[in-house]
Amino acid sequence: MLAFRAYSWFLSRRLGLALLTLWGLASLVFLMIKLMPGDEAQMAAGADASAAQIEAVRERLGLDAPVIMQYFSFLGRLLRGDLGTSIVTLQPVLADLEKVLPSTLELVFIAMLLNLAVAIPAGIVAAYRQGGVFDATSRVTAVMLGGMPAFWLALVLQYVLGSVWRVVPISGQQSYGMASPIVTGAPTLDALMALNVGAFFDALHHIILPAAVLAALFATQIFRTLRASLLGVLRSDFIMAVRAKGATARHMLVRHALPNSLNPVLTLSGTQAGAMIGSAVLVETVFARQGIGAYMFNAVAQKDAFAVLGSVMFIGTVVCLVNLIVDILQLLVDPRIRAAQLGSQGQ
Amino acid sequence: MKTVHPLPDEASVVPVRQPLITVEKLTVDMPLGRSGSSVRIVDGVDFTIGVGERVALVGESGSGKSLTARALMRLDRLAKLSGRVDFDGTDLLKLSDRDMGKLRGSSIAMVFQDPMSFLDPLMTIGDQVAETLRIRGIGKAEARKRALAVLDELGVDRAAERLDAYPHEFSGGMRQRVVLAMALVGEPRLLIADEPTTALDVRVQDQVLDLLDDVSTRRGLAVLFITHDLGVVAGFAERVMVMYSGRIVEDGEVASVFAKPSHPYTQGLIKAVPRIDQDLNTLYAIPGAPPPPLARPSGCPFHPRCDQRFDRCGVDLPALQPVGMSRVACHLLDGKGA
Amino acid sequence: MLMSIDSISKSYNAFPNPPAKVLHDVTLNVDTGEAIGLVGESGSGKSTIAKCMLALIKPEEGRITYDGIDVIHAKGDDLRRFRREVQMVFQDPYGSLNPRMTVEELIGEGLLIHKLEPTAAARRARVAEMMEMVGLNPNDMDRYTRSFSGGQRQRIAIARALVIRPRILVCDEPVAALDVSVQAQVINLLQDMQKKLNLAIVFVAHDLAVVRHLCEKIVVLHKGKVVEQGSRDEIFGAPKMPYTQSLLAAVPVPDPVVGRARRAARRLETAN
Amino acid sequence: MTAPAIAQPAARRKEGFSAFEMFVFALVVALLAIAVFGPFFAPDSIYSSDIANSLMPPSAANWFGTDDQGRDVFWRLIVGAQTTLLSAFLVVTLYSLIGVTIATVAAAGPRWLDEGLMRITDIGLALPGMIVALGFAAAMGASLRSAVIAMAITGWPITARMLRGIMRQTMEQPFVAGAQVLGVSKWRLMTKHVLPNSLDVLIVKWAGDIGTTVLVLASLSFIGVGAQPPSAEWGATIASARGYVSTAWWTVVAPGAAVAITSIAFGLLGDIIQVRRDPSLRGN
Amino acid sequence: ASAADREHTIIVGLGGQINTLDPLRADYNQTNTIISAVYDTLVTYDDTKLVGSLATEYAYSDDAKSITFTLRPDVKFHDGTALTAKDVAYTLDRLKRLGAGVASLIDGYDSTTVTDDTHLTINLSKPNTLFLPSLSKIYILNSALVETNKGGDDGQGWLQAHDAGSGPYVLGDQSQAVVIDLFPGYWAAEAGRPESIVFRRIDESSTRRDELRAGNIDVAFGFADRDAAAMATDPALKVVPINTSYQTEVVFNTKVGPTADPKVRKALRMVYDYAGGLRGVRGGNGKVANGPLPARLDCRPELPEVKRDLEAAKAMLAEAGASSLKLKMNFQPVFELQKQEATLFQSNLREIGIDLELEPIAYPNYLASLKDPNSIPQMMLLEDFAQFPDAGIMLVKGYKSDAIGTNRTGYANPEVDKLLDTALATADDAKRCDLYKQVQTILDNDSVMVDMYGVYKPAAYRVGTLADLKASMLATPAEPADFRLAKP
Ligand SMILES: Nc1ncnc2c1ncn2[C@@H]1O[C@H](COP(=O)(O)OP(=O)(O)OP(=O)(O)O)[C@@H](O)[C@H]1O
Ligand SMILES: Nc1ncnc2c1ncn2[C@@H]1O[C@H](COP(=O)(O)OP(=O)(O)OP(=O)(O)O)[C@@H](O)[C@H]1O
Ligand SMILES: [Mg+2]
Ligand SMILES: [Mg+2]
Repeated sequence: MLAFRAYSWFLSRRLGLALLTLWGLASLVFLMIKLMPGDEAQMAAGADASAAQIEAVRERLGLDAPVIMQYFSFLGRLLRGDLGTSIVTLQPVLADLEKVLPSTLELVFIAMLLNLAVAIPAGIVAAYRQGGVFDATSRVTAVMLGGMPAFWLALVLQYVLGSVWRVVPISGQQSYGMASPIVTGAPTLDALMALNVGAFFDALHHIILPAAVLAALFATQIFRTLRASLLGVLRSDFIMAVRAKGATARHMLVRHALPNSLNPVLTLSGTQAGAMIGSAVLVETVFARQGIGAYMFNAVAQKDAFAVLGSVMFIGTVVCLVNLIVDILQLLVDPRIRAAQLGSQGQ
Repeated sequence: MKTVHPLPDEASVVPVRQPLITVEKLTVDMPLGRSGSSVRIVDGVDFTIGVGERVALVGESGSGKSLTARALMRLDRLAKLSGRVDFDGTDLLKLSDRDMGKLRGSSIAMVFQDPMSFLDPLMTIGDQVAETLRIRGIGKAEARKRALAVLDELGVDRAAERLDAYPHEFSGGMRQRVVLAMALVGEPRLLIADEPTTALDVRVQDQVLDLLDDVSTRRGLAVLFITHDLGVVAGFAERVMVMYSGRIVEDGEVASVFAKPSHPYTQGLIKAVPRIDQDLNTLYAIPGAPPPPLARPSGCPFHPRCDQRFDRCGVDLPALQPVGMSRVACHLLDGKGA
Repeated sequence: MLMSIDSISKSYNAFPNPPAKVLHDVTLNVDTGEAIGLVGESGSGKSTIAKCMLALIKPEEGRITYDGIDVIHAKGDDLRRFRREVQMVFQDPYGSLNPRMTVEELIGEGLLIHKLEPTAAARRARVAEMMEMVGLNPNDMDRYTRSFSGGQRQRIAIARALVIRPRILVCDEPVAALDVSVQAQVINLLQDMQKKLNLAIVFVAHDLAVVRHLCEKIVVLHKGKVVEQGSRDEIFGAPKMPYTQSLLAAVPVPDPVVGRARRAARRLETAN
Repeated sequence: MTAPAIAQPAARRKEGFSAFEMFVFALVVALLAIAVFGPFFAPDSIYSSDIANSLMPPSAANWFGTDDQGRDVFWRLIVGAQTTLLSAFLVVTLYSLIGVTIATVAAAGPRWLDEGLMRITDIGLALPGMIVALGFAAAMGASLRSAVIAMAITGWPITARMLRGIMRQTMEQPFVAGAQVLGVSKWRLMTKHVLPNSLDVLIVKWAGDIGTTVLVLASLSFIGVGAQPPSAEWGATIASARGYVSTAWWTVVAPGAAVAITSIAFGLLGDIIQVRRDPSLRGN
Repeated sequence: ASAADREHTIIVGLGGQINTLDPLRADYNQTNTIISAVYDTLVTYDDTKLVGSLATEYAYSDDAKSITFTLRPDVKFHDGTALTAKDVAYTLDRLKRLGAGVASLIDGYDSTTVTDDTHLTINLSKPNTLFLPSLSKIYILNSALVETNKGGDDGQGWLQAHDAGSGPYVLGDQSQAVVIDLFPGYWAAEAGRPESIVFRRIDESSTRRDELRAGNIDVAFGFADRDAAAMATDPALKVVPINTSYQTEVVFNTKVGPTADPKVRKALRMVYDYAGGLRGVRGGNGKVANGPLPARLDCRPELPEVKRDLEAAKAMLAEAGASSLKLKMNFQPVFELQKQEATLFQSNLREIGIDLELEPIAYPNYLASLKDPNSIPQMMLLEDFAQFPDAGIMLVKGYKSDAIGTNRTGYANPEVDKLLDTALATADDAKRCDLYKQVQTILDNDSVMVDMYGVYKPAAYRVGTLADLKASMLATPAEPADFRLAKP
C-alpha cells in the first residue's frame, strides 16, 4: 500500500512535469509558427485565390482573431484532445497523424531494437576484452559509422544494396499486393495480425535497411557509452569481490557489471528516442516511406500551423513518455534510486 | 549468545602450526600506461601462514599490502606476478584460471576494506551472500538457507527479513558483517581481511574485531589481517608483519614486536600512535612520507626518514634476517650499526 | 566567550518522509584560544554541528553567536568578518582542495578576497611565510596539489585556513584519512598553531586518543544530543555516561598486554 | 621544520603520444590548415559555372571530377572546409556558451530558478531541432546563418542538462564548502571553483560535437536549410549531389568522405582527450 | 493494394505528398493527377483545345455574363445515381461557399439555373471569358452522396478519402498507397485501361529510376534529366520527354528597386546562358523560350528568342546608369534543377560584374510577399505552368494591376489592363486571341521576365506495361485516365 502510494506519487509528479513540458513546447512552437512569414489563410484558399476569397477563408478558420486569442483557443482545443485542422489536407491533424505515425513508430522502434541489440553485446565484449582485437575493430567501426551523414549512408547503401545488388528493396514499405488489412497502420504489425507470414517478412525486408541506417549513428553512441560505463564498473571494488567469490566472467558480466553500467545507457537512449524521430525525416525521404517526417516537413513548408504543432506535440509526447519509461526503468534497476525517488526506506 | 573465547596466555609457548600457505619471493608488477613498462610494487615477499593462524600485515598506505593480498588470490587482472604461492601443496601462480576460480571463495576468501564499495548496490544482501554457493551449483533454497545461517551466526539481527534488503539500507557495521558472511559462506580455510575495519568508527570496529575473533577460533580459520592501525593488531593478531615500500621489514610474534620493536620504522609507528592509557606528551612523528614505488630511494627504502641511518643504509638493501624469534630487515642488526 | 551555540536543532529533508532530526538542542561554547573536542560515533551529528558553526547550513532552532554576530542571520560586513575569523579544515585531504588551483592560489585566496594584502607580491610573501610555518617548502608554491601526499595536503589546507588569521578553526576529522605516522605530524602542527596564534580549535573526531591529545575540553555526542561534556580529566578520568564509557573502551591500544586485557574485560562485561 | 622537497613525481606521468594519436592530431591539424589556408590557393573558377563541362568524371585536370555546374569538386571541397568547419565551431561555441550560462545559473541559483530552467531545458530537449531549423529557414530565409542559429538554439539543452548535473556534483565536493567558508562571492565560487572542475566531461563532448555538427549541417542542407549557392559548404555540396549516386558518383562520394573524415577525426580527438583524462578507457 | 492482378495493374511512382483527394484541392498537382481519373468535368482540353466532356454543348451569352450547358444524359456516378444538372449546381455552390482551393478559379460565379436534368445556365456576376476554361478543373460531385456525408465541414473531411465522382476510376483501398480501380459503368468506357492504378510516393528521381528499372513500378514522371539520359539506354524502359506548359523564368519586380527600370530588366535578360542552361541543367529537354507565356499555349505572338549578349547587356546597364548592381533572386529550394539554374544565372551575372545573392524562399512566404508590390521579390526564379492551357488565365492573373496576390511582377500598365478587360468580355475566340497577343508583345517589350525555356518533363515507363504515354495539359504531365495497357 505504501509502495503503491509512493509509486503513484512519483508517477503523477513525473506526468505533471511532462504535461508542463508539453505545454511549454506547444506554446513555443505556436509562437514560432505565428512568427513565420506567410499567410495561412492564403495557403488554405489556394495560390490563385483573390483577396476577398482569402479574407473569407481567414474568417472561416478563425485566423482573423488576435494571435493571443488564437493561442487560447488552440490550448482549449488541445485540452479536449483536438489538435486542430490542417490547412493543407483540411483534415483534423489527429486523423492525419494516425495515418503517418504507425509507419514512423515502426521504423523508430525497429531501429531502436537494432541499435540496442547490436550496441549492447558489442559494448560488453569490447569492454571485457579491453584492448583486444574485437575492442579495436568495433571501436573503429563505431567511429566510422558515427562519422557518416545518415542520409548519405542511406543513399549509398540504397544504391549499392538496393539498386545494384538487389538484396533489399529500394524503397517503400511493402511489395505490391502484400498489403494486409489496416489495423495499426504499421505494415509489420498488420501483417502479424492478419497472420500473413509472407507479408510480415516482406514488410520486415523493406524496413531493415532504413532501420539499420537510422540505428547506425545511435548505436555508435550507445556502444561508446556502454563501453566507457562498463570499464568504470569493471574497475570497481565489488567486481573484485564477485571475482573473489569465484564467479565466472560471464556470470560477473551479466549479473553484476551490466546492470550497474546501464544507467547512462538508459539515459542516453531516452534522449535518442526524440532524436531518432527527428532523423527519421531523412531516412523516410530517401526510402520513400510515408511517415511523420515527410508529413511534418511538408507542413512546415506549407506553413500548416496545426499540422506542425500536432507533429511536434506528438514527438514531444514520445520524448516525455520515453523519458518517463527510462525513469521507471532506472527505478526498477537501482534500489538506491528507488529509495531516493520513492522515499521508502525499504521496509 | 556470544561465546567468550579465553585469550591465550602470552607466556604460553607458541604452538607449532602446520603451514597452510607459503609465499616465496612474491613480486607484483603493475603496468604503467600503454608504454609496456611496469613498476614493481611488491618486491620479493616471503612468509608463511599456518593453519588457523592469525597474522597481521601492517604498513603505511601504498606500501603494497593490498596488492600482496590480492596476489594470493590472483585478483588483479593486470598484475604480473612471480615467485611461488604454495597453498596446500599447489602453486597458485601456476593454476589455470578455471581452477583458480574454483579455489576462490571456497578455499581462500577475502573481506575488503570498504564494505559499501565491495557490495553490488543493485543486488539484495541475501543473493549476494548466497552467490558464492550458487556459483558452485548449489540450489537456490539451500544456498539461501546457508546464507541465512551465516548471517545469523555473524549476529545480523532479523537476518531472515533482511535477506531481501539492499546494501544501501544497511549501516556500516552491518555491511561489514554481510561482507564477512559473503566470505565465510563458502567455508574457506584462509580468510584475507583487507582493512576490514578502517572505514568504521571505533565502536563498530570493535564489534567487527570480536566477530572475526570468534569466527576464526570457532572455525579454525587462518586469517591474514591487513591494517595500518597498530592498536588493532595488538588486540587481535598472533603474529605481525610490517611492510614498507613493497617489502617486509619486520616479522615476529605480536608480543615481542610490541615489547621490543627492532626496526626503526616499527619503532616509529608504535611511538606515533596517540595512546589513551599513557601520559600526554608531544607525539612522535616519523618525518616525511613513504616513497612512491617509482621513486624508491637506493639502499634501504626507509633510510631518508630514519633517525638512526648511517652510510651503508643509502647503499645496500638490507635483507630480512632472523633475529631471535623474529625476522628483521635492517643494517643496524648486523652488529655494525652506530 | 567567543562563540556560543545555544540549543540548536537541525533536521534534514527526507521527502516524502518526515524530516529527520539529527541535532536536538545542542548547546556549547567556544572560548578564545581553547581546544574543544567533539566526539561521537558515526552519524551522531558531529559534522552537522561543524557545518552549523560555519554557517554552511542553518539550524531551524536556536541561536549561534560569534563575537556579537548573529551567525544564522549575518549579512554584509558582519558575514565578511565572520568568514574571515572562523575557518575550517576538512576530513578528506583529496577532495578539499580545488585541484585546478596552485598552492599559492589556494593559500592566497583568503588574502585576496578579504583584501588583506593588496599586492600580489605581498600575498606571495605571506603565502611563503605561511607555508614555512606549516612545514611546507615555499618552492612548491606554483605546483598543483595532485602531486602532494595526504599529509602535505592537510598542511596546505591548514595554511589556507590560517593565513587570514582566524580566531576559530573548526577541524572535521582532519586526520581520519591519514596514516598513523603522518597523523602525528598534523596533530603536532595543529597543537603548535593553536599555541602560536592563540587559536580556538574545534576538533571533530571519533578517535578519542587523538582528541585526548589535543583538546582540554571534550563534548560527547550521541544521536544528535550532547550526552556529556567536561574537561579532559573529567571525561577520560571519570566518564559519567555509559555511552562515553563504551566509546572509551573501544579505543584500541597498541600494546598486546594492555590491549588484550582491555578487550577481555570488556567482552566479559558485554557477555553478562 | 620544513619537510624535504617533495620527492613524488607528478601523479600521472606525461606519456608520449602513440602513432595512432599522432595520426589523429595530424589529421585534425591538416583539416584546420586546409580550412584556414585552402581558400588562398583555390582558383577563382570554383564559383563560376562551366556548364558545358558539368559532371565530368575525375581526370588529371579535375582530380575529383566536376559538379553539376562544371566546377572542380576537389577545389570546392578545399574551399568548403573553411565554411564548414567555421560554422561547426560557431555552432558548438554558441550552444556551449548558452549551455554553460544556463547550467551555471541553474546550479548557483535558488531552487525555483533551477527547476524553472530545467523545465525550459526539457522543452528544448523535446523540441525537434529539424523543425526549428525549418522554422528559422522559413522566417529568416534558408541560409547558413539560419542553420547555425537554429542549431545553436537547439543544441544547448544537452550541454546545460549535463553540465548542471556535473556542477551540482562538484558543488558537493568539500573544496566548494571550503571556498564558501573563506567567504568567496557566488560569482567567484562558480567561475573559479565549480565551473573549471566541471568542464572536463564536456570538453570531450565538444570535440566530438564538432564532427556531429558537420553531420547535422549536412543533414539540414539535405532538407533545404543551410548554405546556399554558390557556397561550397560540404553539406550543401552533398545535398545537391544526392541525385547523382549512380550517374556521377564522384560528386557524392567526395564530399561525403570529406564530412566523414572530419567527423571521424574530431570524434577521435574527443576520444583521445577522454582517454587522456581517464586512461582506463583506453583500448590497446 | 487491390484485387486486380499485377498484369492489369499499373504502379505509378509519384513525387510529392498526396495531401488529399478532395476535388476542392485540384490546385495541388498530385491531388489533381489522381482525381482527374475519378471525377469528370463539364469541359476539358484535348491538347490545347477546349472540348466538351460532361457537357455536349455550351455557349456564352453575348455579354459573356452567362453560359448555357447541355449535359450528357447517360452519365452515372460510381454509386449508380445519374449525374444531372443539379449536381453541377451543387458542386459550384459548394465551391463558392467554401472559397478555398480551386474555388479561386470560379471567382465571379453567381448562381446556376437548372433548367432540367440535362440543361443548365451558369450566371456570372461580371463578364468573364475565363470561366469556361476554368471549368476544366471543376470536378462534378455526386450531390446526394456528399450531402449525406457532409458532416460539419461541407463534406471536406469525407471527400478526403472517399469518392463522389463519375470518372473512369473509383477510389480503391487507401491503406498503404493510393489505389484507384476501374469503374465498369463509365459512360466513356474504352478498352485497354488498366484494372487498377497504384500511386506510390517516391520523392527522389533517382529512386524512381531504380524502382522503375527493378520493375517495382511501371511508370513515373518528373525525372531529373540526368536520370532520364541514363534510362534512355535501357531497352526495357521508354523515356518520353513530356512537353506541357512548363516554362522556366525569372520574374522581376517591375514596381520598385533597380528592376523597376525596364532597361535594367532588358539588360539582365541578355545575360543568362540559355543554351548552356538548357543543355547543362535540363539535358536538352526543352526549347528556348520566346515570350512570357509557355510555347505550348495558343494565342501567342511570334516573338523573337532573346539572345545572350554580354556586351549589349553591359552597354544597356551603363545607359541605365546601373553598372555595378547588387541584386537578389529568390528561388524554391525544393526544386533541385531550379537551384542549379539560379546558380548558373548567378555565375553568368558575375561575368558582367553583377553580384547576385540567392535566397531560397518557401512557397507560403512567396505567396504572402505578393500582397504588396514593395515586398515582391526583386527577382524570382519560377517554373511556371498553366493550370489549364489558356493564355488568358495566365495573363489576367499575372499582369492585371488589380490582381493583387497573383500578380508576381507588380506590373501595372493601364493599356494592358484595358486590353485584358476587353478580352474578358469578348466571347469571340479569335478576337480574344488577338487581344492576348497584343498584351504579350507589350509584356515582352517591357521585359517583365527572363523567359528562359519551355521545359519538357521526362517521364518513363516499362516497355510492355503501357502502350504509350500521352501528355496532358490539364493534369500534368499525364492523366491516368489516358493510360492504356500494352497487353490488355
Ligand atoms: N592497478 C594498479 N596499477 C598501478 N599501480 C597500482 C595499482 N593498484 C595499486 N597500485 C599502486 O601500488 C602501490 C601499493 O598499493 P596497495 O593498494 O597495495 O597499497 P596498500 O598498502 O594496500 O595501501 P592502503 O593502505 O592505502 O590500502 C600504491 O602505490 C598504488 O599506487
Ligand atoms: N545532507 C544530508 N541530508 C540528509 N541527511 C543527512 C545529510 N547530512 C547528514 N545527514 C544525516 O545526519 C546524521 C548526522 O550526520 P553527520 O554527518 O553530522 O554525522 P557525523 O557525526 O559527522 O558522522 P561521521 O563520523 O560519519 O562523519 C546522519 O544520520 C546522516 O545520515
Ligand atoms: Mg590497501
Ligand atoms: Mg562527519
